[in-house]
Amino acid sequence: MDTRNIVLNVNGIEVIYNHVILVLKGVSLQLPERGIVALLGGNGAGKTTTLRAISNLLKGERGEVTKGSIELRGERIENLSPAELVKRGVVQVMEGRHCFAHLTIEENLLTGAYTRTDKAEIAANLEKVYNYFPRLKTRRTSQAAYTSGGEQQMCAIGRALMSNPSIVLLDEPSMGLAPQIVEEVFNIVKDLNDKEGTTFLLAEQNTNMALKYADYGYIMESGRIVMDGPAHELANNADVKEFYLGMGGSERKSFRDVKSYKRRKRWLA
Amino acid sequence: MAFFLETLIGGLMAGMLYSLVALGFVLIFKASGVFNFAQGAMVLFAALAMARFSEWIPKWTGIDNAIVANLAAFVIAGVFMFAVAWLIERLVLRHLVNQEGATLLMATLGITYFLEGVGQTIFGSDIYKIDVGMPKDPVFLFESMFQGGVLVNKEDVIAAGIAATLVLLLSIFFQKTKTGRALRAVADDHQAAQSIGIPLNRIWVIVWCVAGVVALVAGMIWGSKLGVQFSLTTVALRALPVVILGGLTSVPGAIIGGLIIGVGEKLSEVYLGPFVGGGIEIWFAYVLALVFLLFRPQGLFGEKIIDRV
Amino acid sequence: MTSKKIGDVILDVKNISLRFGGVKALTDISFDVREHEIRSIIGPNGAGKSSMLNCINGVYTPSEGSITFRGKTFSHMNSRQVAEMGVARTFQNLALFKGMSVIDNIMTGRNLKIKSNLFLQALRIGPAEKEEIRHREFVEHIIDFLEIQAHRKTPVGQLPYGLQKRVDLGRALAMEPQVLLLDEPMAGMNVEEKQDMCRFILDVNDEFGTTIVLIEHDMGVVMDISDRVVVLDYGKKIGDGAPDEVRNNEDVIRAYLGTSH
Amino acid sequence: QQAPEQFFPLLSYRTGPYAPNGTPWANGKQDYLKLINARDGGVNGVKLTFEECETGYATDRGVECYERLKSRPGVALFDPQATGITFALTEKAPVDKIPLMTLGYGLSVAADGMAFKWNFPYMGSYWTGADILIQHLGKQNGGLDKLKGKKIALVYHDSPFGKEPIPLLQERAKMHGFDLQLLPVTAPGVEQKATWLQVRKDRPDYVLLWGWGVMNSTALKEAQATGYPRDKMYGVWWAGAEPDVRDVGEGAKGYHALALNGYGKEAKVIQDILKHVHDKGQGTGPKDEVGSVLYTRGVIIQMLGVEAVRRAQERFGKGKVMTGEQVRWGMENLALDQKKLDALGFNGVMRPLSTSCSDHMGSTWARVHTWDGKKWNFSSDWYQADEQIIKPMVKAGADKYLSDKKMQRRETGDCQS
Amino acid sequence: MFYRENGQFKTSYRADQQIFPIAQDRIAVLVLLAAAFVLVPLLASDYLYRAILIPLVIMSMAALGVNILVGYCGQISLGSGAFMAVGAYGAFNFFVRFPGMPLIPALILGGLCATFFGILFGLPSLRVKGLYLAVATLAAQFFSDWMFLRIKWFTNNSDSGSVSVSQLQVLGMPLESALSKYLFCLALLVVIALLAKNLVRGAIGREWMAIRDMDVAAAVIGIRPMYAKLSAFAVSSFIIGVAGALWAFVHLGAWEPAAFSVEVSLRLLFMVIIGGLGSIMGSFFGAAFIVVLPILLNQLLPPLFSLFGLEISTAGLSHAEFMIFGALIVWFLIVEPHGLAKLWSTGKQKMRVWPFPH
Ligand SMILES: Nc1ncnc2c1ncn2[C@@H]1O[C@H](COP(=O)(O)OP(=O)(O)OP(=O)(O)O)[C@@H](O)[C@H]1O
Ligand SMILES: Nc1ncnc2c1ncn2[C@@H]1O[C@H](COP(=O)(O)OP(=O)(O)OP(=O)(O)O)[C@@H](O)[C@H]1O
Ligand SMILES: [Mg+2]
Ligand SMILES: [Mg+2]
Repeated sequence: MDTRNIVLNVNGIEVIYNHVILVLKGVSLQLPERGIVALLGGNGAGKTTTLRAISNLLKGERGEVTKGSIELRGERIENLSPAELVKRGVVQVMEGRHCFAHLTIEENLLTGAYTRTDKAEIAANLEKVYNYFPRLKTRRTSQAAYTSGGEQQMCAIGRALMSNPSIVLLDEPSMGLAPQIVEEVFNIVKDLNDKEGTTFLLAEQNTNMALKYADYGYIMESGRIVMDGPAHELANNADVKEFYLGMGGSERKSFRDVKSYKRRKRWLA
Repeated sequence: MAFFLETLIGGLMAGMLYSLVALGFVLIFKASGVFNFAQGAMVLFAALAMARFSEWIPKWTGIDNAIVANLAAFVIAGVFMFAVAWLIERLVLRHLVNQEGATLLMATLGITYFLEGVGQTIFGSDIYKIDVGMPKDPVFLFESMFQGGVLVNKEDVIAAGIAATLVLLLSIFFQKTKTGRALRAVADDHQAAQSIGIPLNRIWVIVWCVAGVVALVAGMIWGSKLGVQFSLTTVALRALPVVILGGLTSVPGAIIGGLIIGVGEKLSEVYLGPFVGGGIEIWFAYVLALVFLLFRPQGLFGEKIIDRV
Repeated sequence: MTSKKIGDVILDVKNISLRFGGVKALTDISFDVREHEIRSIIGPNGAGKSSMLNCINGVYTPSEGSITFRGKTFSHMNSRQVAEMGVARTFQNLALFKGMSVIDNIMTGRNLKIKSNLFLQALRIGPAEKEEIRHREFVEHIIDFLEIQAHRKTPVGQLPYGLQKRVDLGRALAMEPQVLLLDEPMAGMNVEEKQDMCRFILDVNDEFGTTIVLIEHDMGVVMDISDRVVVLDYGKKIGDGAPDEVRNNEDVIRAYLGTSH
Repeated sequence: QQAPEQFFPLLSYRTGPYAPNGTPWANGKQDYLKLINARDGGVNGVKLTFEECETGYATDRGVECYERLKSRPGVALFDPQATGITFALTEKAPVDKIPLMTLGYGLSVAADGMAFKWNFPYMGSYWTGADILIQHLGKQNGGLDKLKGKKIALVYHDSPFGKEPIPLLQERAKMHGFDLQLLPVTAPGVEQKATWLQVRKDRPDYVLLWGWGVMNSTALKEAQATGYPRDKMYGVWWAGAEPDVRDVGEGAKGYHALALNGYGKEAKVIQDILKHVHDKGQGTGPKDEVGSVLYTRGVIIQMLGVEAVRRAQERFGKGKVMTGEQVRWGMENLALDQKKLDALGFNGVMRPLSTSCSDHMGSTWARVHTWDGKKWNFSSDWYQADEQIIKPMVKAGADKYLSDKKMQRRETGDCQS
Repeated sequence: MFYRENGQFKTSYRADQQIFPIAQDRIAVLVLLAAAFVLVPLLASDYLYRAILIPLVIMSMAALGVNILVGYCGQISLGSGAFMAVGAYGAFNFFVRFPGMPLIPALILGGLCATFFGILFGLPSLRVKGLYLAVATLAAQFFSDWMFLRIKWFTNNSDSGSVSVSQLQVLGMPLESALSKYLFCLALLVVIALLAKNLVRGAIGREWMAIRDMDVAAAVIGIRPMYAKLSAFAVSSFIIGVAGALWAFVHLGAWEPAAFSVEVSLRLLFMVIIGGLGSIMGSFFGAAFIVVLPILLNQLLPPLFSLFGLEISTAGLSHAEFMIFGALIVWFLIVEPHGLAKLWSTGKQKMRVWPFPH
């Protein structure tokens, strides 16, 4: 990890759902100022849970952090409400969209600016989001529930950006988006990171993209961090290549051939 | 004809009074997705507080001025409702974020029992009087046109006026302000609302407070009509068809629904009742609401129920 | 490319249009699906792909056009009739029955095939029980096939997203469909999981000869496994053909693929 | 050795819609028991004990209370304080051999002691109440025949309680040729607008009010709001107490209701209660409520219960605890003449009452009293229900009950059991 | 440690599909049944039967019925009191109008009346959903209140509208003693619970749950919403109707419509939500909670208060009862929003992994 300031420090947290299901078993990770960090891992690895723990949204899922600590710029934040976190600039884009179904796209976006007061700034920000996602502009008056899956995803991302955050936790931003839009989303990330110094934590399945844009990566499996390192190193790791990038050797494997023999992950054995 | 008009007007007035209670339901539902069964108990609680304080204040302070006593009692009752809202948020809602509708509904039923118990313990379970100087006697309109005139109740007219004003103010609040939008967002998805920084806790205290004040006004008017007693909670049952007919999420719907139900049930009782032995108004109101729902399952002005894969 | 036999047209969509108020979700779309093939639908977000499936399945009623299935033409059918004819589907936004276990979810897929009535089921004697066991066996095959044995009795709401997608597929498979409509079955998966999913799809296609209509945004997957691809954009069809043809179609590149692929 | 104790289970409701009326009633019952213990040291040395059980006027809670208290040692009798609970207990009491006292309420047909061995609707039933009201109206008009062509509306609590008087009123309507209009009010009776609109439309000459709890005051307020003259309104004795009119105040001025019993602070028994119970700080409720209409009714009920025990002791042994069966005999053989009543301090509170095997009601006297905006004042003499009409109806009703139940009338020999 | 399924391998699907696949559960249930049928009769007093056990058993049955509709099929209903009333009056009419009608057929016929009524008032559910439906079902409640008060025929022309039955017999044996009543109700409950369990774990049960969880998806896999919803209404109101008939015949003996008021409907809904939606076991827990708790409070509070040297008046007692009852409901919902049954299964889960915490 480089020497820049650590803004967010997750220290050995353990998360239990429903008092009995232990999901995170001591997860530690760090987010440097102005960094883009990718959090990778298979289904059920615990990425979403980690993000929820950071933004304190576990309660509604009947989960709780039972061990470890989370610090934001040196301040313990486990007991802050999500709203207070947003005020401190931390905002999460939830997995599975969670748009406000009855509100129109535009209302959804405006609600995202709840914590802000300057009308002009908000309007400018709205324009920016529409610029990022022109599709949203054409659908601005539709109720969010009646837009397509991808449109909702854009709406959710746009909504989070409306709060003018300094740290964004993105949970599977590319899910359900068309390839160019995926590209667009990552460009936005890069753009904001460069221009406004926004820090990102990306939980992604699209490892390829994530590692291309991130500086640093963590790989999770069944509630533990199993590997971490600078993004380009990870991208060249043989295991990562095979399991997360779908490349055998250096060739991309066709999905048609997956029926042939598959190797199991070493660390699960 | 005069009688028909009388019934119609009576129905409209009764409907406005239902709206006032319905409004409480709508407010809370719209802002948090909670179907607040405790609204009836809140009306009782507020009315009890108001009635007893307006009786106690002159006794304690020796100031024997009805207006002062009533005003002070209103304010104190308002403070009580604020305390109730705050406690409900602290002790109940906060712990039930993101739970299903049915669970929340039951929690409000629990609150109902609690409020009924507390209210009667603090304030007693006798019949108490609220006298805010509402005129009790009828007036007769159009006496030149109809023999005997058309009877209208002044008290009802005033009450209806108050109800209409409240509804107007609240509609504007919901449609036009940032907070209004935030409230609707909370109702849709607690978690997502939290995730973008809407402070659920504060929002809920605000809404329950507003609902508490609406309950206080409803309690004051109903209480001055009926006397303040446990049975006041049952007006909630009369307001329910209004709520669903107008739409659970629509403030103006509460008014329109109230008018339709009020008129419908009074006309039915007066004109159909005698043929079937009477006493039909309460179920007629529900059936009427049900018939409307068959055509518009979300009520007349409710937000469309979203149903998509 | 394997040497499977692609048969006649089994599903023929003709001039379908669909509108919601001002929004034209689909405009005059026609395409056909042949027996045993894997037919993909791609297109940018909001192009109308899911809406197309909803029309086929009877969830939406198209304002114009008709759909021919195995020679029978209809402009609207209710979902049950479509299901009875052997069309199954999975959903983009996971429409699993959250409160039920994995087994029960998949068992619902067998419901059309259950013959015993309410009383027999209540008593659960003789034929009713035998029937239940027979279907259970079938469902166990699916569970084995999808490799979710370990989660059999977990309520699906608690499964991670990727596994839920598998259960969704399992539920559709339990209907023993002739045509399987898949709406973004691989969204939110990493490469390895996508590979698994592809394997299931290909197996179903090969072994049971099920015809598959697939919506997917991962071009790698689409280009690798489909036989033919339809491209939609803003409710209109802008391309149709074999993957390679589509990949090189100018319109498609502009509207959807961008330049990097 | 433990002093003998006679146990009085007290079902009551001090919460819910009927609490304002149920509370003074229950207080009166308790205070009388306390008085007997404090002043007389019990009944011939038998201490009286009691326990209250809250029913909330709900039948199932009432049944639970009954089951809980019925097997206490020395149970005397039950007074369910609610018509619905009475119905349920009517089926159970004979099995458990515990008598039920339902003073002024309950099943009208239960006055027939040969059919209802265990029920005692002392002092009046809804039929006698309705009968007296019609007599009074007749008298006001200068003869029952003058009622011909008049319109009388019955505004009633839509429950068995409210429906009980209907058969009698129909009978009377047939006899005298008046029109009877039935206007049910859904319980608990807070919404009566439609009812009173109808009253306004049909302008009946009289309105009989068969309400309980909040229904009464609401009816009076609606009458005021629709301009129906209150002095044309007549309530049953459950609609003629202070809580019914207190918060209507002036608006109820002129309203009449039946008074089953006298009230006020003058009676000796009330004075005794104040002296022996309230002044010692033992009172159950607030002191200014003592002597109010329903409170006094509670006192009377309890006095009759205590006297039944005393009467039973005369036969089965003084100073002993009576069983339910023995108390039943006592209840069936009460003989309270004026002299006895005076001695008990009930002068002016009630008229003499004596029961027999066939007559479980004892007697049925009532007056009309009128609210002057501040207090109740008697406005008529005592009336008694017309035996000629009531008797056959009770007999027919009781016979139907028996035949429905496939039961037999009691043998006359059973009377001394 | 003791509660493990390890080592219990199922060799057939039949075995795996048993109601209680884990042996310890089977044993526990058998013990419970034995206790209910044998131990309780050895120990219980008359009061316990009449005031607690019989109401508990009957209300459990009603709650079970409500749970099928609300918990399994997701159609919130506030009209359960009405279904009970229809069951009660239906059975009453068959009972008195057909001389010699035995009790059990009368109960079943009463249940069928309720079924009919339930289907009728279930029809709106095809269009109206959620809370709107919940409120709309109150129409059934108020309509039945009115119907049984106003239409004399239903009450066999009784003047007051109150009706009663007596001298009940089952298969020639009198149903008089508390014990016999208890055993009769319990036996019926066991049979009905078994049948209900079979339904909910069978094809129809899956249809109900599918409709509950995601109705559009259910339609797409070929489930007809109409059939599923109406069959849930039918089965549920049948059970509720039988329970209503038992409540009237066996528990109350004489009743009036107020015995099945909206209060009862609310309490039933309470039971299933507190107990656990979609759980047969939960219905029993819920019924126990709602039936027993107020009585318990009523009896425990005075000694508790006197322990602190306070005396509590009857009014104060019942107000305190209200408050504690309300507070407990809220508390339980906070501890486990999915009801007591969920708490129970979490407990089991903990036992399974015991002595390790997870
Ligand atoms: N509310 C919940 N209750 C119980 N278990 C849960 C809950 N949410 C998640 N889990 C479990 O926690 C584990 C981790 O889930 P999580 O959603 O964090 O994984 P993920 O890495 O985000 O996976 P995906 O890529 O599928 O989104 C999974 O096994 C899941 O079953
Ligand atoms: N029920 C509806 N009411 C109104 N508009 C709708 C409805 N269903 C779909 N639409 C609109 O129709 C268009 C097509 O939607 P559809 O869901 O078919 O897109 P899609 O191609 O599946 O997109 P994605 O890839 O994002 O899932 C969208 O703009 C959407 O907003
Ligand atoms: Mg995730
Ligand atoms: Mg789609």
